Amino acid sequence: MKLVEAIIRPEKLEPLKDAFLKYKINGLNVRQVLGCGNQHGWTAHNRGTSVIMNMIPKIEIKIVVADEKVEDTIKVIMDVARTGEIGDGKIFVKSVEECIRIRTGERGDVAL
Amino acid sequence: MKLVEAIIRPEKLEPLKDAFLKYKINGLNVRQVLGCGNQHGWTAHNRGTSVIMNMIPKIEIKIVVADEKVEDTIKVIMDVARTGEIGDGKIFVKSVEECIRIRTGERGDVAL
Amino acid sequence: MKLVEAIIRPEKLEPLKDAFLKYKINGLNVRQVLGCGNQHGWTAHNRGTSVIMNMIPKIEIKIVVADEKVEDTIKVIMDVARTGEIGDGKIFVKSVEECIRIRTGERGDVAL
Amino acid sequence: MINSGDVAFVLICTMLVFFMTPGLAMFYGGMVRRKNTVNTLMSVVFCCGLAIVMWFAFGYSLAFAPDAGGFGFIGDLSYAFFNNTSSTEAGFYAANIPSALFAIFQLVFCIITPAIIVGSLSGRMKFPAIFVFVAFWLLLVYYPLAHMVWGEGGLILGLGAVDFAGGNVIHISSGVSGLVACIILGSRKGYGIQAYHPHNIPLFFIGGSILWAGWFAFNGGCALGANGLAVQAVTNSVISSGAAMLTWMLIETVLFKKVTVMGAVTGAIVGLVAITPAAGFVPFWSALIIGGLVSPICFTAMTVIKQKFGYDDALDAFGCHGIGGIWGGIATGLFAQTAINPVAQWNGLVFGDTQLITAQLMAICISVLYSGAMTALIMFVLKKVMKVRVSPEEEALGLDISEHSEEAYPAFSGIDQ
Amino acid sequence: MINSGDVAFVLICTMLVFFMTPGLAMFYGGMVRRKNTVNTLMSVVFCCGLAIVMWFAFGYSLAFAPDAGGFGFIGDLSYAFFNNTSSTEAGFYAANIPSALFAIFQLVFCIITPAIIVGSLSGRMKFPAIFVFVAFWLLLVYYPLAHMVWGEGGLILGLGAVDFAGGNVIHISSGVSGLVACIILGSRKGYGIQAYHPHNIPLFFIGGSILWAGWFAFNGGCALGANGLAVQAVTNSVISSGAAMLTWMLIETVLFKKVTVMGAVTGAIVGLVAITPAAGFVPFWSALIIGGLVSPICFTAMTVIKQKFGYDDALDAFGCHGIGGIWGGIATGLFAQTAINPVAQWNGLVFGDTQLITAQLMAICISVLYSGAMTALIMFVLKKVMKVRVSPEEEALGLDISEHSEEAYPAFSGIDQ
Amino acid sequence: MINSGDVAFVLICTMLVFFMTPGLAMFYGGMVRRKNTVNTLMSVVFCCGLAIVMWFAFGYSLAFAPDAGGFGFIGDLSYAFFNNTSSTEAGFYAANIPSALFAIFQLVFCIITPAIIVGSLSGRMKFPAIFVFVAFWLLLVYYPLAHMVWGEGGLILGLGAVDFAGGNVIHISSGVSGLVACIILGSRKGYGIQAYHPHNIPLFFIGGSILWAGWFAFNGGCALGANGLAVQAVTNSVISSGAAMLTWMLIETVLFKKVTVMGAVTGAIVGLVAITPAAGFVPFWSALIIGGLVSPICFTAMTVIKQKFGYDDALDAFGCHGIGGIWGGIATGLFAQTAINPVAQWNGLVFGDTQLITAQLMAICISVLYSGAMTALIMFVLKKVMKVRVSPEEEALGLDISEHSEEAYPAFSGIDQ
Ligand SMILES: Nc1ncnc2c1ncn2[C@@H]1O[C@H](COP(=O)(O)OP(=O)(O)O)[C@@H](O)[C@H]1O
Ligand SMILES: Nc1ncnc2c1ncn2[C@@H]1O[C@H](COP(=O)(O)OP(=O)(O)O)[C@@H](O)[C@H]1O
Ligand SMILES: Nc1ncnc2c1ncn2[C@@H]1O[C@H](COP(=O)(O)OP(=O)(O)O)[C@@H](O)[C@H]1O
Repeated sequence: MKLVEAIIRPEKLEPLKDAFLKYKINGLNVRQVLGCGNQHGWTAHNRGTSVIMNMIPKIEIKIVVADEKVEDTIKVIMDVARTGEIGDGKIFVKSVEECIRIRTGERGDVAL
Repeated sequence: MKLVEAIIRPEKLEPLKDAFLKYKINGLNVRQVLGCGNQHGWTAHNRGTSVIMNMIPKIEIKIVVADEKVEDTIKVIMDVARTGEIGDGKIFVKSVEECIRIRTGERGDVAL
Repeated sequence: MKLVEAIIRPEKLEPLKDAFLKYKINGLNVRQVLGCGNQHGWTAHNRGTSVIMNMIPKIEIKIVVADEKVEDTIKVIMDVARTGEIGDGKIFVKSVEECIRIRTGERGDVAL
Repeated sequence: MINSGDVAFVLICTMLVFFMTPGLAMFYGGMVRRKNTVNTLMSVVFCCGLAIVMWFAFGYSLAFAPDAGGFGFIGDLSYAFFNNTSSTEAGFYAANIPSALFAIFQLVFCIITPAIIVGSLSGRMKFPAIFVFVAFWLLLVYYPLAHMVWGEGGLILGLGAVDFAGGNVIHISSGVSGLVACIILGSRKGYGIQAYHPHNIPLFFIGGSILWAGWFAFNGGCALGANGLAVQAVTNSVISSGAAMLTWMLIETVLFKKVTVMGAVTGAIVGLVAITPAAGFVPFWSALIIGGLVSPICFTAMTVIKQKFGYDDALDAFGCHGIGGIWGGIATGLFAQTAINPVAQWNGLVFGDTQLITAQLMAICISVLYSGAMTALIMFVLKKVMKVRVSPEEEALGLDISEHSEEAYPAFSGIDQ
Repeated sequence: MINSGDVAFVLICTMLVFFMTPGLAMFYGGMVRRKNTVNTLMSVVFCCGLAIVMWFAFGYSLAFAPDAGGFGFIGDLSYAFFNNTSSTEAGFYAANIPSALFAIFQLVFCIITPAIIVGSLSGRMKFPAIFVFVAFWLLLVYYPLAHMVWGEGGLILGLGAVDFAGGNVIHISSGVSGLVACIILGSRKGYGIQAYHPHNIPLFFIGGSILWAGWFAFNGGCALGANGLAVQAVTNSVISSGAAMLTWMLIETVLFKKVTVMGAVTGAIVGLVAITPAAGFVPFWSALIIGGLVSPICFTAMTVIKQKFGYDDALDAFGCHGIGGIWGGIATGLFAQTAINPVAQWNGLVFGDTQLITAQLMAICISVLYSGAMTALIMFVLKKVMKVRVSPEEEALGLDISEHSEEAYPAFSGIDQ
Repeated sequence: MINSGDVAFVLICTMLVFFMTPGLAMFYGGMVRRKNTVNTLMSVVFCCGLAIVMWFAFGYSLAFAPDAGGFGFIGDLSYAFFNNTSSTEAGFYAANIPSALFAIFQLVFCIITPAIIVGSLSGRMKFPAIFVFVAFWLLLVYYPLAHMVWGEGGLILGLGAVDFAGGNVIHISSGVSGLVACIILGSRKGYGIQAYHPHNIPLFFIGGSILWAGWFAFNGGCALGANGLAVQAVTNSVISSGAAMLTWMLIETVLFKKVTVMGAVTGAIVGLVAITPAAGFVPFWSALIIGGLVSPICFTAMTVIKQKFGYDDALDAFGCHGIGGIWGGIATGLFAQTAINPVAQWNGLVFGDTQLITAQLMAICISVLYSGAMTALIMFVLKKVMKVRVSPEEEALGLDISEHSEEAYPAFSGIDQ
């Protein structure tokens, strides 16, 4: 089992959810994070003072999938979340040792 | 060392904290996430229009424990957080390579 | 590649960001979490009733770095975030199998 | 004679006092956990709808129409649907404003009273039960009490007791009812063990501010004209609220070395509660005393007494309004001066007369007993006929979703769905 | 004769009604997604600045100066820059208040009207386009319409139709304009498939409360004096809003078994919309009917009709104000009584006269057609000369950043930067 | 002669102006970082309690009682505890309202003035120090200045300078005191390097709206009656605020191609500041100029000047109130007309008289110097006797927890504990 963790632009969540639906990837969870990388934020104007928002709101998605679905999942994310501009985000893949469905106690890939 | 990461119903956090206290599991951190899985949310009524909240607020708990305590921790979570209804959530176990207590610089299991 | 995950005091984020800038660690993301450990919160007064805030707001930082930069990163965090008082937080190191830059599709260390 | 200055004043006061009920909703709403926010707003604000329609249909008549039967207990139905109520001619209660204006001015008081009670019941009562409770409470407690205290031929009026802007009818009745109802309803899950953190202090603050400013219209408007009495009432209210805020801050400083917004604003509010019955009867200097003392009194009630008896008066409707109102009623008996307002037949105790304080104590007792007993009755019957309390699961989940399928901040996370 | 009571009343009403426009901004702002909050606040509140300056420079004159040309369509420029407008002497429209007071009282109505339209256009229109739209809308729709309905020698006034506080000029015109503009603008991305969750119900609630309380000043103030008519108007407004809130709650209970804050407050608001044209003409009992029926009418419009035709009236400016205003105009034709207000030349239909209802229907038709046609014209020209709609990327990103580079809650996460 | 219209007007204005202080707390509270929210609310709102009690005890007397010693500097104690102040009889300052009403109307001005200063000190001053600072500031700056400008036999009054609603006493004094105090206090940590993002724009917006609407009562009420002067003042205030909002938006458009809510609302507020001293003296058309120019003036102060000198006027109390108030005082000297208000002994400069502008400049200088010097004195003494500034750790942690042990949104995360 792998955890696919993607940091994406907030406005890409909606299309991504739709894409996942099509590809039958249906378990995921998301949260808001602030991120910085190459993208240095946009300029806000605060009563005349220009200030840079240098941590930018991003969405972090976590999807745990069976090993064989990892590349598909990555592909879906790449297709939808890419704009080609700095700030598109990253995908990180980590290994997950065990998954348990609380409702039933099932373990392993069936629990996803 | 393992990271036990559980996605649970928000209303289960309070009883879970009490249970952990009893079992002397005292280091943890939590945050709010939105999740979707088999549970498709509840219906809200918005000036007459029914809309489905299809991402549901959940709580994500992270607990890093020594290897031998993993099963106990899972058990506590299963006992408290299970309602038997769809939406109870998942537990994921991942391996952690190192843990450092910032205050003292201690490493390994003693730092937990 | 490793993920360095640090739980720190909220007021330490600003100095830490500055420190990272100096050390040219420039990709990271942060979020707010509530944590408990040895520190049991501070006392709030609520219309005369003293209540303990026993989950305390903390900031969780995630930085994915190449293997050889892990110790440097830890050092920077330790230097900046330590106050010596209970509640300074923890650093967890986990292994990351793959990293992909969404914008370009690059993989591995270059994508960081 | 109807005159435009008085009409302007009472009309505007009506608007400002009306605004207090949503203000109370915010005040309460900010203090509850996030998951009960919508339920709290709703439980307060629906009173606007219900109390208006009931008042128009029969409530006003039961409270202010000529006495039915001569017991001084309830009015007859001659004013139902605002019959014999005119927007151009004066009525029995005030010669200088039209009777319809008197009717809607009294209405805004009737709206906020049951809304106060809701604070005691927060976080565990089913919304339909609250709805039915308020309907019957208005019918069985508010209208009779208003008639007894203010109505033509009313019982308590006959005692010689005075109540300028509703200490008995509004604050004591709602506070005591809140206490009784919350005991019968039972505590929230985990009460006494857990901390209930407020979720939004600025929202609480906005509500508290609306209450504070609106209260000047509340007390001032009860002069039913833009006259010296109104000035007296507003001035007293200003002084009392300021003094009470300072003493609350003093208590917090002494006990905790820190002052809180929640404390300071609560102080101002109890200062206003206390001055309510007294505002148009007492001299300025006494407002300083009334306000200065109400904070320690209410603080004690909300900490020591509540803890000791273990009832779960969630947002302190009893601690603020019940206790503060009783102190205000007593203070009126201490400091009232017939020279300020000849409606008071005797001076207060500090000026040597004992009749007024006796009458005040009797009026308070009647109010406490009557509203307490009737509330108990309503709650017991309600428990028999409908589900009054949410299930433990619903309580844990939060009443916003369980009772209203509506969250307070659905898209606040910035995550669109 | 100018008298201080009337001046006091109208001045204070001016202040309270002015407060309604920011209130509307909050009402709307709470209902949108977090990423469009600032844009929504801004789109409403800039109307204060623009409408004030335009009104002072020429708007007041075009609306209320003596008829230019005698067609009853627009005023001349004799009141431009408040010429011939005095803070001490009465003018043509009211003998009891100074003409400058009349001018600013009318101004606050002129401010809120375009602000209402913005609710239909939420979440997709470029801010500069909104700015230009409002400027031309005031010029081409509001001033002429105000002149026709209220101005000296106005066309619609000549029909014998009545409109107490702006059913035609304010609610129908803004609602219909919102509908037409939102159709021409096109729907938000994903409309019909996606749910648009509000981001802050307490903010919506604060705004709704300000509207509710302010509306009493809105309708009452239109009596232009602290007199019986003002009392009549306020009393009717109270009753209608209460009744409408209850029936909206009833609908929700029947359909969903749950009531929501958003529903209950919306109910109160449409109750106020409906009573607006009628407030100073109808008897109290009819307010119960007017308010009681407006909720099912508007509810149907906002669900069945909107869904059927598929237009994206985002925050229901048409559903609330357009439909509610039309119902109010008709209801005035049904229930008005000359005995209450002799400005109405005939009684309403339920009292046997047919002339008034005919005049009302004609007035409504003129308002609908005129404002609809002019809005379409403005929008079409605007589309030719400037970018009216944001790009899909900007829409997805949110208009706060794309149009204003300003977030609503930049540091709310508690993470300092 | 006391008349109900004037009493109604001034009483209601008192209530609305009182509401401005909590409004200011929200305005400021929304602009600070989340971790300083409670501290900001508290630092503003405690002024209500403290200023009320001090005013009642001796402040009113020092400001408005007959001159003590004949220097025109301070009043005597004959009005202490509202002695010789009646709720039914008129006093020296107004023949048409009771003296107690005059006293509480003046009080609400005295409440908001120190609260404005707090904006300059945000985020780094210990709360006990703020408390003591405000107490002494009222005693040493406000009461004397009010006496000099408005009091019977006051010094500045004697110069022939005019100040309709408090340009000198309120805005200049608070703005300059803010500047001086913030320089002595020192900048916030990281000032100049770091961005301080506001945490809640809607809260800022709610506060700004309350200020805007309340300001009409602020300026209008200073006519002390519902008369032509009140109408003049309110009309001017409306025009000036609208114009200033538009020019601020223009500046932002030119410089950044985007307009912000924070900018637009700030524009309206400085427009109100500028018109404050002028409102009852100048013709309508000049309000357009006064408001239109104040935005570029204050904008420059808040960007160029502040940056150049590097002082940390956190929420721009000096930039808005100090600078805006000075411009308003000068503008009064330019545009005042004796025909509008005979209290002005000469016309303004644009009408050819030079005496008024000279007097205005002198009055401004005295206000600036006096309040600046006294504030410096208070701050220096304070620094000697108590801890004035929080430690760097406390500053980083946030003053909500360090000073009040109270968070603004403890349970907002939805995570119950
Ligand atoms: N090394 C990293 N560790 C953790 N998160 C990162 C890292 N690098 C980037 N991110 C996250 O990815 C987001 C996008 O990265 P950025 O460098 O701005 O864009 P791009 O990858 O397109 O160059 C950042 O805002 C941050 O949240
Ligand atoms: N594959 C997954 N990856 C990440 N999170 C998941 C996954 N599947 C489920 N979740 C999380 O668990 C929650 C509960 O899952 P759900 O399928 O609704 O319930 P159940 O496990 O009882 O069938 C979801 O809301 C989501 O947050
Ligand atoms: N075992 C653990 N798993 C996950 N998070 C932990 C764990 N132990 C501590 N933490 C996090 O670290 C924070 C600081 O820990 P604490 O024990 O209070 O301080 P210290 O490490 O200085 O003794 C906690 O608030 C919590 O968020």
